[in-house]
Amino acid sequence: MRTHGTDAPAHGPLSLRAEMKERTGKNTARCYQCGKCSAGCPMAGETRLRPHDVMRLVNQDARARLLADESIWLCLTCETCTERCPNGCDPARTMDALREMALEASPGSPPRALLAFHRAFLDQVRWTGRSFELGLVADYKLRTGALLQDVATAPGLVARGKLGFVPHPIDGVKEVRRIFEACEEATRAASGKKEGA
Amino acid sequence: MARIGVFVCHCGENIGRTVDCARVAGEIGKLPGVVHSVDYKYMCSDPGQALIKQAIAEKGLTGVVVSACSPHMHERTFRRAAGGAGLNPFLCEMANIREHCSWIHEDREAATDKAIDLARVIVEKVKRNVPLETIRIPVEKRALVIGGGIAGIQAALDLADGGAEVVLVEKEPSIGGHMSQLSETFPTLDCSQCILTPRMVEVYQHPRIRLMAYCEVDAVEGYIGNFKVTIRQKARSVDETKCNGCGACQKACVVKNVPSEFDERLGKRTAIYVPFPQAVPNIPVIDREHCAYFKGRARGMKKDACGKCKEACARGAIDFAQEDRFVTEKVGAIVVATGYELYSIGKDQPAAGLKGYGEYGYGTVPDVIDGLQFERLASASGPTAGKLLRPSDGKVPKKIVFLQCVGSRDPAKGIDYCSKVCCMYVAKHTMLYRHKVHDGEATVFYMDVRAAGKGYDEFTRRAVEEDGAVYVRGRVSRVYRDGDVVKVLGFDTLNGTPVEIDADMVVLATAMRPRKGIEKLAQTLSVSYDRHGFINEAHPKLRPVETNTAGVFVAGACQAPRDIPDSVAMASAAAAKVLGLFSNEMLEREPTVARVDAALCAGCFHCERVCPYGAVEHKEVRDRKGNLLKVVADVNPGVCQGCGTCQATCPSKSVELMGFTDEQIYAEVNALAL
Amino acid sequence: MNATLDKTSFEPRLTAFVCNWCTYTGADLAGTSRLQMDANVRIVRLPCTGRIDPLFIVKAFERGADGVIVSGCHPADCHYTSGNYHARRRFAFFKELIEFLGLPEGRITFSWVSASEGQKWREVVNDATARVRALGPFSGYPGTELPAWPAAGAPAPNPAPGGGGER
Amino acid sequence: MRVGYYPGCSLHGTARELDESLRAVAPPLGLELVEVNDWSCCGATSAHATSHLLSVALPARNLALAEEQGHDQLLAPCAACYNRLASARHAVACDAALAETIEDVLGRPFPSTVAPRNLVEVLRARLDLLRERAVRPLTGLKVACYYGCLLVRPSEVCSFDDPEDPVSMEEVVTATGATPVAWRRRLDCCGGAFSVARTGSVVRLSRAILDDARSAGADAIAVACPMCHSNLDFRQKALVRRGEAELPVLYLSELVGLALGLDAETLGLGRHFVDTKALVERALASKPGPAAKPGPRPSAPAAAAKPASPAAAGTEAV
Ligand SMILES: Cc1cc2nc3c(=O)[nH]c(=O)nc-3n(C[C@H](O)[C@H](O)[C@H](O)COP(=O)(O)OP(=O)(O)OC[C@H]3O[C@@H](n4cnc5c(N)ncnc54)[C@H](O)[C@@H]3O)c2cc1C
Ligand SMILES: Cc1cc2nc3c(=O)[nH]c(=O)nc-3n(C[C@H](O)[C@H](O)[C@H](O)COP(=O)(O)OP(=O)(O)OC[C@H]3O[C@@H](n4cnc5c(N)ncnc54)[C@H](O)[C@@H]3O)c2cc1C
Ligand code: SF4
Ligand code: SF4
Ligand code: SF4
Ligand code: SF4
Ligand code: SF4
Ligand code: SF4
Ligand code: SF4
Ligand code: SF4
Repeated sequence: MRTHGTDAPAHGPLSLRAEMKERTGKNTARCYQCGKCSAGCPMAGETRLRPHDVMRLVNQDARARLLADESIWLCLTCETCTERCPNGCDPARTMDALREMALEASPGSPPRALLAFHRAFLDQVRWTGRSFELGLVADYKLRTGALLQDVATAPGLVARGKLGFVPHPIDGVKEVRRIFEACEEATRAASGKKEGA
Repeated sequence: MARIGVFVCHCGENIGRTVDCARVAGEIGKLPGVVHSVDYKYMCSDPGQALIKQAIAEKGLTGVVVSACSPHMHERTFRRAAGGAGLNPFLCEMANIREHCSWIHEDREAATDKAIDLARVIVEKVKRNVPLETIRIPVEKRALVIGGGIAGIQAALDLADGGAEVVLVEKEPSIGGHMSQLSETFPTLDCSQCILTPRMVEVYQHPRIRLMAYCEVDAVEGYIGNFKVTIRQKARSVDETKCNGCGACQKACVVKNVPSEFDERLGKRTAIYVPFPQAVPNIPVIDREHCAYFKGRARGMKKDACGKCKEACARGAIDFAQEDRFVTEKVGAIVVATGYELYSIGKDQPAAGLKGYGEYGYGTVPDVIDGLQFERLASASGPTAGKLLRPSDGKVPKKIVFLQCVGSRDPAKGIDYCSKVCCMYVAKHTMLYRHKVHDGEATVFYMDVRAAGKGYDEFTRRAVEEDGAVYVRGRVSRVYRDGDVVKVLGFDTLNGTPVEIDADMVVLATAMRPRKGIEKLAQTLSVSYDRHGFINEAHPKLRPVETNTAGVFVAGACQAPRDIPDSVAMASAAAAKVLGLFSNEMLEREPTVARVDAALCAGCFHCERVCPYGAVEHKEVRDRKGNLLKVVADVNPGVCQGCGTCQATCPSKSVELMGFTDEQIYAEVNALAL
Repeated sequence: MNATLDKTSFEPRLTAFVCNWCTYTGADLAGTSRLQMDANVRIVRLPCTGRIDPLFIVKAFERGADGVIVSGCHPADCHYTSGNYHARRRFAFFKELIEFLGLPEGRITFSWVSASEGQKWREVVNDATARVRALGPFSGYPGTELPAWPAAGAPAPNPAPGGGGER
Repeated sequence: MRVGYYPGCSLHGTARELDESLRAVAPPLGLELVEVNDWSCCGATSAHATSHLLSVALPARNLALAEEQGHDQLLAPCAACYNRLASARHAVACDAALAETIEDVLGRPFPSTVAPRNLVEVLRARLDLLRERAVRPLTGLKVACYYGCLLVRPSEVCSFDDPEDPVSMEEVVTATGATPVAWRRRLDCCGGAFSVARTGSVVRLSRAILDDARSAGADAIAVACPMCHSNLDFRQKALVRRGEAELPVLYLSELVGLALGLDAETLGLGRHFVDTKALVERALASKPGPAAKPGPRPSAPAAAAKPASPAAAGTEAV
């Protein structure tokens, strides 16, 4: 198991498979490339790498190729693959870890729209403790420049009382910010170690 | 006073190179009680053995120690030599100064010192050895075969042809097992019934086979050569001595819609039934759970709800009052051949850790069937008389998808092993299908094709090359009903594309598992089984049909997934083993068995609880007037295998393992201290 | 191996209680495979680990052993039963007893060596020997005279004093 | 029964009607919802997609708060929140090192004693009361129960029902008097997380779900997740093809509320994008009367009809 933040392994000497085991606790070597994960994946028709491809590349130590590929960002985290994998390989969790590694390695790597969304969402949580959708959509659109997309529906939301206009930070917002910082700190410490190694 | 002779072997250079054998003989010669100590080049050679015999005769030795190779190598040789010279063979032992010394050390001095120690230890032990007599037990030359599938049938026939009496116990109303359900069989595609039925009849008619169908083994006592078996004869409600198998009762039966086990629930049978027309014995059974008469009885009805079969039977064979009966049989050996059942695909699971395939819709989508159901659909004796028609609407399926490895090679669903026969039977199914439906499309989802047998790969290739089966490498994620078709969502891992097929029928190639209740039978027989429930062989390579209980053998698919050729080979091998056993009038056993000192024994029976073989019995101790003084433990030397666990457990040290007594072992430990 | 050892260093003596079917045969295999190993272990052959009475171990130490090895078949591989059940229970029990009696735990090695694991037997022997060698001679039973080692004529290693029993 | 209540962000925004309907059905079903004070966002997909540690820490804070406030179970009606809470708890239970790190990051003890519960699970546990008090059984209404991903997967985390063939939602629907239809896409993903950022995928996936429910003859889809709801309801205009009728998408709690005799407004049915009027009228038209089992307290709905549970002591944040 990975020891978070404290003495996380350096990726230099570790094969990707071993690092994955550290991060997720799962043994990707158990994958026998049956493709059952990809057969059920709702995004398999849209991505270049399907879950079983991802598993194979992990086992082949194709770090750079995996981290640079958009496919890992196109996972819906629906867990269908994991649920049906005969070997308990957990492709969904493997994708999680790959995204995390991609961000650690190069914060700009994910597809712009998706990253913008995740950033916008998490920033809200960080600054108010919760998310509120109108601000989220606005922020996201600012970041992506997709100003007109979906705008038509916003008034409908307002009319139905579904969008609050003003975010109220919760009382514990300071605590939430601290949690964000602590997590970042821990992650930085981990990757710092890696670079040091 | 002990008079021990010690013989130190050079084994040519094998020992002599690193161990100074002369020094060993010299040092050991100085020990008290050692009256003769020599070294010699090859102790196991004829002159070497002659040295021992000569010394026994001339020096009046009371014990012999051969310091040479491993006792596993030559203990028998030297014991025989000692016995030949009139010394009790069990007064001869070996010190292992080759495998455990000269071959693993280079330093001559250290090796020689160690050799001296090892020899001294055995000298001290032998001083305390007592003469033992080889145990001889008589052999009952009858065999019990449990399970009447092809494996049990083959074993029974080989045994009976070899001259042994056989009791064949089958729990179903008829013998035949799964093979009787199959349509045609790989790798030759010959008709299963055609080759099986004659053998079933042969069993029935063989003068040395007692066929006990609709029976189960209830209890087993005793040991190799001398088992006492209690067999439950389940109530058929039909008097076997009167019935002539005319079938009138079945025609008359009012209950006609019981799902047929033989047809894998794709057909129906009556409440009084024979599983299939070629059944052996051809005597019906009343299924009391479904029979109107018995259901009425259970509900407390005064008037009998039915009795049509009884009216119809001209021979007065129907006997509603019949009850289970118990029979005991004495046998010398047992062959377990209880076969397999299929992995349960639906929601109901027979054991913890097994999960069905909710994603494949089996049990809710009627056109998703398992392998045996396909066999029944393809079989001329099946519910559709051999026409391939799908269960939901009786249409001819134009597109069938076969999924391999269902249940097997799937740790997440509870089984990690490969079921071995399903690759073959899927190939067979595609061929049978294409032979019956010429324009049908057969698609197989597979991960690997495992066809390692004589003519097997050729067979699967034929399915592809000549019969046009389409093999897609990948596992299927989901199967569901979509209007008239069954949708199959898979992935072709070789060309990297998702595959979606609208099939008319889906066949799941389900894995073989051990029979329900096998664990209980195994415990009754004291044989071990693996974590799945397959019976363990004594050694995976060298003793494949023996079990770890002497006198109990195993054959067929109850030991691991097997096809018919393997099951038959195994059955013949088991029969040969049993016949070998029966070729002796008496069995000889090493006398390293436990013995209880009745005077000391406190009757706590800790020994009984730990004995892995159930060798400890209870014995009453009475005074001269016959008053019961106490109950003590008594070890049955026929059953005891000499593990010594009882002795290590006994609080009062009242049980001793001959050949490894406390006194002997302490002497060894003490001898190490110098 | 011994040849390379510093002759003045302490050479421990170990007694091994092994079962006839697995470990003894595994040790035979080590022999037929000519696997060189430390010469400090003396094997006492028993039918089964089930036969081992904890008092054998006590006795071995009392009679001057510096270490003890107990080794039998792998669980589920026992010649006598499925599961090697009693032996395993017994191992657990030994551990308790050892603590209770204050026997030196680091000096006792439990292991499973099958008939095919000659290599593993060598490791068990060498590891146990090295461990006990590092611990020094055993003098846990005060009043017990430690006899000279090895047999007459060989240079005697320095016994208890200075070598330092651990208690 | 008193149970900790974690509404989650959506229930204060786009999924207000889930909050409203749940608070309304709670009292008649004998549930006392106690909102966790000062709860924060669970991190949702965004944390999950980018940082494992954060995706555990954010839910963990809420579980820790619930525990401090004396709860042993925590109802998260949003399936996504439920999944995040349950996953966090599972992750901590399986990884001692992570458990330690989380305590450091949170700056509070986290013994993880609170069990997260989802909407379906909680309603299913009250089936007897529901049957007893369903004064307006939704007889004749055909409902497609949509589970989506987050309620049942991964099964080692969400173990309350069979991952491939769940029955709990159908049981609840049956208890309302409606008839669950057999359909096949009830476990498929609607595209949830990509609602905003990759609408094309969502259209493809959600459309398939709507098509399947429709062809199975459903009058409505029941959901237990705001993300599913927003993809199927909010986006439905974009999903239906010309000439196709729209299919109302109701929260399970709304269906339950209707059966309990609560009015549409209380249940927030007016907030939907796909019109629910016709459906509600049908429900209202169904003869009020004894439910499947005649209940001993026919007056219950009167009490139940009182809106917005006063029992819920939580603060309103929006
Ligand atoms: C779909 C399918 C197709 C197959 N096709 C082929 C093929 O084409 N060619 C081929 O070589 N092999 C084929 N096989 C494999 C074949 O079925 C087996 O190899 C063979 O039947 C094994 O025989 P058996 O006697 O060991 O077991 P079984 O046939 O299972 O017989 C065991 C018998 O023991 C009885 N029994 C069980 N428990 C007890 C008990 N406690 N007491 C008394 N009696 C008991 C049972 O009632 C049964 O009669 C196929 C298997 C499947 C599943
Ligand atoms: C590389 C390799 C690795 C293997 N590994 C394994 C393994 O790990 N596990 C396993 O179970 N199996 C293994 N096997 C298979 C194993 O070797 C065989 O199953 C086994 O040796 C077959 O035994 P046999 O007695 O039938 O034949 P053989 O071992 O070939 O013995 C036949 C004997 O007959 C003699 N002979 C031949 N012709 C005549 C004649 N005309 N007159 C008199 N004598 C004759 C030969 O000299 C020979 O001694 C392996 C095989 C190979 C090639
Ligand atoms: S979790 Fe991601 S990879 Fe797995 S099936 Fe869902 S979308 Fe595909
Ligand atoms: S389902 Fe599991 S074993 Fe199969 S390819 Fe995917 S990850 Fe590998
Ligand atoms: S007795 Fe053993 S050691 Fe001696 S020569 Fe024979 S094989 Fe070699
Ligand atoms: S009618 Fe009588 S004789 Fe004929 S099969 Fe039935 S029981 Fe036997
Ligand atoms: S009593 Fe009636 S129902 Fe029962 S077996 Fe006879 S005919 Fe059939
Ligand atoms: S025999 Fe073939 S189908 Fe059966 S488990 Fe093995 S690989 Fe799978
Ligand atoms: S353990 Fe010893 S004392 Fe107890 S019954 Fe057995 S032999 Fe007798
Ligand atoms: S020696 Fe072993 S087999 Fe024999 S009686 Fe004792 S415990 Fe049982």
